[in-house]
Amino acid sequence: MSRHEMGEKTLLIIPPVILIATLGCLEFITRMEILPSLFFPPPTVVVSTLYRMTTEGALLEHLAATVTRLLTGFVLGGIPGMILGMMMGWSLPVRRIFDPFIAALHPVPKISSLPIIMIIFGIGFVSRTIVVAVASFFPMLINTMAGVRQIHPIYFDVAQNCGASRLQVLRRVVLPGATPFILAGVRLGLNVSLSISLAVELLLADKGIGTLIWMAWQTLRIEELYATIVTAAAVGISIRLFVQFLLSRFVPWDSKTRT
Amino acid sequence: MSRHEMGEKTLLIIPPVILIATLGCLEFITRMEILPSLFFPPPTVVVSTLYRMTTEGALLEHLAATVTRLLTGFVLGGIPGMILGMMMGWSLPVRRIFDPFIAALHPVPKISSLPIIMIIFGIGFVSRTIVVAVASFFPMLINTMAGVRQIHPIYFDVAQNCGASRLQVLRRVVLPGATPFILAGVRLGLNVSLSISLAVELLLADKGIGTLIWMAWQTLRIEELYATIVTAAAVGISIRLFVQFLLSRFVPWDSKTRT
Amino acid sequence: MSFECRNLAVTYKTQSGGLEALTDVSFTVSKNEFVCLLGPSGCGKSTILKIVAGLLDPTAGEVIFQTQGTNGKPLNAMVFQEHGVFPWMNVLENVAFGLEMRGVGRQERNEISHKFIERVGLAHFEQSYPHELSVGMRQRVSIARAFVNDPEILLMDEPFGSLDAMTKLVMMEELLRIWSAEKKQVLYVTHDIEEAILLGDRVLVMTGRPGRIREDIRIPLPRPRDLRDRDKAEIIEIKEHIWTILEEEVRSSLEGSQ
Amino acid sequence: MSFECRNLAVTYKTQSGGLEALTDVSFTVSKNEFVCLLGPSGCGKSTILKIVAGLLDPTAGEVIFQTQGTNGKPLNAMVFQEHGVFPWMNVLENVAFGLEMRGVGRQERNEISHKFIERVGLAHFEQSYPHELSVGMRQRVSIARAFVNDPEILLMDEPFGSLDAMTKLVMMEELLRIWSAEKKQVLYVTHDIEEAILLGDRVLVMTGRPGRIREDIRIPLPRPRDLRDRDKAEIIEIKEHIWTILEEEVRSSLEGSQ
Amino acid sequence: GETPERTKLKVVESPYISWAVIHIAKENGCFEDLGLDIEFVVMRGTRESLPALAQGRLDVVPGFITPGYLNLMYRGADIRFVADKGHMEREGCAYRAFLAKRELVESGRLDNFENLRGLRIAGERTSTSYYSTSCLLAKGNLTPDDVVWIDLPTAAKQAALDAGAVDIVNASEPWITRIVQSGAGVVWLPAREVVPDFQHSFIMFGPSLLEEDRDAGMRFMVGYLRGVRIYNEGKTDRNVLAISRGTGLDQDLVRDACWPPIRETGEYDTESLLKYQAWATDEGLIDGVVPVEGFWDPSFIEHANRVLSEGN
Ligand SMILES: Nc1ncnc2c1ncn2[C@@H]1O[C@H](COP(=O)(O)OP(=O)(O)OP(=O)(O)O)[C@@H](O)[C@H]1O
Ligand SMILES: Nc1ncnc2c1ncn2[C@@H]1O[C@H](COP(=O)(O)OP(=O)(O)OP(=O)(O)O)[C@@H](O)[C@H]1O
Ligand SMILES: [Mg+2]
Ligand SMILES: [Mg+2]
Repeated sequence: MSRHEMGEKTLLIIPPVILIATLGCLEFITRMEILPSLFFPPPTVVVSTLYRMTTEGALLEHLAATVTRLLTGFVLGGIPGMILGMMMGWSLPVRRIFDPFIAALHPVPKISSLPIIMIIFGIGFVSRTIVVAVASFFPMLINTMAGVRQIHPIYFDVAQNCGASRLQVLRRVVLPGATPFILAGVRLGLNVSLSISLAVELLLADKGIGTLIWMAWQTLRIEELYATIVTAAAVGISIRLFVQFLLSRFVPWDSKTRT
Repeated sequence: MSRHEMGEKTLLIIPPVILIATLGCLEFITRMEILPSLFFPPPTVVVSTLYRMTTEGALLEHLAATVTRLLTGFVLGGIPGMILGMMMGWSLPVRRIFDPFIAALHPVPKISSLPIIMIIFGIGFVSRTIVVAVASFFPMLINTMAGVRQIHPIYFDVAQNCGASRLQVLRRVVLPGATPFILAGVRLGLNVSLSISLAVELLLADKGIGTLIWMAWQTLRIEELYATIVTAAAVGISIRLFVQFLLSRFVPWDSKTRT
Repeated sequence: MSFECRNLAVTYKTQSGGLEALTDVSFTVSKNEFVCLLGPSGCGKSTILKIVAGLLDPTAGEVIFQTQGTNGKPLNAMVFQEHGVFPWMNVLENVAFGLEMRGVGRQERNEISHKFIERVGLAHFEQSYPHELSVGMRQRVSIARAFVNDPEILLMDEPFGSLDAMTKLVMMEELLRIWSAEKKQVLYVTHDIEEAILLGDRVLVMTGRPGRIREDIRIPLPRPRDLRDRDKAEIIEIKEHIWTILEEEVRSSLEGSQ
Repeated sequence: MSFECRNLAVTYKTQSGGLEALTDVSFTVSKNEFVCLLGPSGCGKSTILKIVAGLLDPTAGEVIFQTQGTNGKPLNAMVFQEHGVFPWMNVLENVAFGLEMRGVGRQERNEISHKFIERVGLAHFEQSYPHELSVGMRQRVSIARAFVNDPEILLMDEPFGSLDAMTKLVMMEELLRIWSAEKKQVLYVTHDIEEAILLGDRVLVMTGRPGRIREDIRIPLPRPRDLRDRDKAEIIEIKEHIWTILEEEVRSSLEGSQ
Repeated sequence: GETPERTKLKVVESPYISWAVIHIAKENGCFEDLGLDIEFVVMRGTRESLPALAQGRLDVVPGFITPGYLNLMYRGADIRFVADKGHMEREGCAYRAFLAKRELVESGRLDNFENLRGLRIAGERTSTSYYSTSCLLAKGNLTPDDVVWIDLPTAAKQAALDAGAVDIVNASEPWITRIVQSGAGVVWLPAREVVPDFQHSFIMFGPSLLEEDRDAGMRFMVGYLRGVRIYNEGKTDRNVLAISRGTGLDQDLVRDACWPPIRETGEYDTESLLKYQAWATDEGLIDGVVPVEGFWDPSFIEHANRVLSEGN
């Protein structure tokens, strides 16, 4: 693969260079009013807005609220998703029984069902967290299931031959064997949960990045909208770094890991 | 795995049995007003509403509109996602360059950015389809990438040794080797695209399941809401059957495929 | 203890109906016996081992075990033909896996494993992951794992196939040492006729697919045997005999395929 | 044509720094030569083959090819020690893969592939997928693939290791037939000393890790050779010589590990 | 007399101009001496608040008309409108209006309602937007089928009008002021001219205040009407500030925008709602017409007005 190992350094520099070039172009285009500046503020304005929102406004507080919601939801939805996914990937009967229900529940619109959920679970924290949790449940489940199914059968044979109990197989074969896909699920799940967190905040919360997005639209301060989107993007980058860290930690055999 | 092969027949019967039992319970609970029937109509009412909406209303027409939107969006987003995912999984430089941008763009809230997209791409079909496309782009990309990375390096060596061109490696090694995860991505992508289609219709369209959901909320005819959710669930089941068909067709070596 | 295979038959499900891999396979492995299994490629040797290990249900027939108290030892341990070394565990963890499953504490299992890792010549590689090993090294990991498991029955599917002649010899000596010291039963699949004769009390020679036991040859060599001394008249005689059978079976299956 | 390895050295990156796998490996394979590579497990044989195949860049040194017009033949074809049979293709597709890559039409490549599939005894399994095959059968798929590719240089990494003695013999005869008819160069890794002597014009014996070429032994047997006639005095003599080297190298590396 | 025991109330708060009274009452402490601990629950849509109100999880929803309320009442839910929170007067500024490009208005094409045929009209898909539009079209003997109806998120209307992608937009404040100030369009027709007196906003109680603790409802209403009085002082600095805080809008924009009129007594125009219901029934949006006593409970404002007039 690494025929002519392109300078590692060069590779790391390219994305920032592209980014800066793009921003430069945008700055030019918007300053020239080629795009309407009402809806497309120059990047420098967005950056200074970001700075203002951080220092004067409570951007970081909002960010903290969103991240808390996101992580709580992800833990509450992703981990059950992973566990059920392991069972479903591992055992044909479990898969046969659960998969139709999973398939049917997956597309139930989460945000639209929120009011119904609020009747059952109240108007507070629980309902808001449930939709976020449900959102990451599915990618975790489906990826874990696919990940377990691709584990070579010989590893199950070896484990059984070594006298592993079902729990041990789960912990020492199913889980590590599916890790690369569980981690892809983590990445997808965290992002979906983030989207749903924002949507929930847009509707209901008085804190969070989603609230800021709503506010930006309502007041038509488009530069604030972009500033919040940049914040969301930063969360996205953190998610990637986190998943990458997990990969390098738990997938030692993927020599191509050091991305 | 199939130690004491549980009767295949038995397994197929279990889900419907569970479903019917659950519906029976719900019927009882709602008829007894243990749950308020105003918001939790008995399943039989939902079924008859479904029947009424199909015969009198234009449920099937709405369904067709949603499915068209969903498939168009998925094709426009999922296929590029798959192709870029194959490149990123395969080549470290490509991954290094694109991954930060993918990570940053992933969490940009799709529905909240719709007005901006409409300013750029106009208020019609294009804008509405772009958000649906973007939604399935990410799961396809991330799953394909993870899928390609788990392909054993020896297959790349064999292909290279057999004189495969880059395109041939892509078609004969990267693509089939990643298929199980691409299909998990298809399942996730179709479901996400469905959600976003519904959300777009909820906001904008005059046809589609999302419109029906909007209407049901607007008039608080909750039985219609449930009927549309059931319709969405049916789409979910179809997605699963479709992916299952693809699996049995394209992953012959997964002997555990016959789910 | 001993075990007996009775009329085993296996038909694999395939797209094109079924593939008859084994038919009417019966044999007994008595207490402390070392039995070798020889046969043309694809005749069902691995299939037999998987059935004895309880990893595959035969389509017909059964395996009967006569055990008397297991002393906490696992019933059997298998060296898989494809190694089956976990890529997510380093060499030490791979070798200690069986002990870990039996709940042996970390310190103790590392000590035991360490000893066997040394014997297979991988002491410098305890912390390495399988993708950093050569094929032969991975095979040795899987051998060490089976030895560490210390089972009553050792099932070995071409355990030394990827090792150079000398390393193979050392491993075989170790195997014989363990076997004679602890009096296990060994069912040993090999492709090397000489190896089978040198190691086994009996050699079972199989037919081509669908596999049956064609001949059950008792090896009259005394123990302990010198694994380097391959030119004894008895050995050569048996070798020739087996060779003839094999030739017949392979020729017919190769021709049948044309 | 011929090729020459000059001062190859490979150091693999590992967690704990680097692992020196090869050091200063130099040898030449001349026109039409059949060269065998022998050495202790883990000494770097597969690494050498991968370098010659152009799949791995050496840390130092280079491989120099002297070619004269390729006639559309690929430069080299490798039989991988781990087979590398694509699970998503059936046997026919796997064997025809190289031809497909070279743009040979379906009909023609199926005809050619079919011929070789028959020769390796898998005619009944053309439509089967690898997971339905035994290990030895998978190895034969990978052999057929290399033969079909019809390269100038054949690189074979223990190509017959998972085959029974008789099938192996048939395959070896086929290999010699192809080699002598088409005058390829062969670089052949094996663990079996006798096999190396019977097949090769030269046998390169390697040291333990880090691997070097310790001895380059010319085999003075005339061609064509009878692969069954293993008891000639020359053979036994060379065999003993190699055995001694191997014993030394393995002992030292096994002891070094303890 | 005696100090009433303190009661917890959950009141929905939304950052819109039509919630102005709530913002003002909150800022001015109108509820403070009433023994009420008010928790303002942020909800930005009716969808989320309605089921919760009907279940008693929320106590007070200041709302904006949708057919859903009426259907719930029709089906027997225990919710009632209890006070005015904004309606359309025949005179005054335009809180909701139809806007068009200046050229289109000046061309005279819009002078005759029949000329609306074939034009592209953008609005939100709320029934109020749709209601006023279909009443508009009815004036030219047209139906919504005779024009091109385009759903747009409010934020995209301005750009769409500017770009000429639509001809007429139906908008409310503060978007009207924004569009006019940006020059993208001008007010062509205030909605009050097609749906005069339309009672679009209200305070609504659920079972908790209608049944279980009417007294708390009475007290809440006192505070609310106090707020209305302050609101009706007009665009005073403190009102502008309160609304600006509650909505996040710039003070200038709040000052420039039209504030919907609210009756000081909280009196509700039941007549206009019956008219609306007739239309909604025709449209199939509601199951049937809810009679006045089914949707309107005047006892709270009656009590509050008594208390307030005694106080003054
Ligand atoms: N999972 C499977 N599905 C279908 N057929 C199978 C399967 N596993 C093995 N077979 C078939 O069963 C036969 C016996 O296979 P087995 O692996 O037992 O052979 P073997 O004697 O171990 O061969 P080798 O010496 O090559 O390892 C083969 O013909 C093979 O094609
Ligand atoms: N990807 C890798 N990363 C790190 N070390 C490696 C890697 N591949 C091989 N090695 C090391 O390089 C050495 C040589 O490996 P190689 O596979 O060439 O040996 P070999 O001679 O083919 O052995 P065998 O006969 O067992 O197949 C071994 O010590 C191995 O641990
Ligand atoms: Mg086998
Ligand atoms: Mg090797």
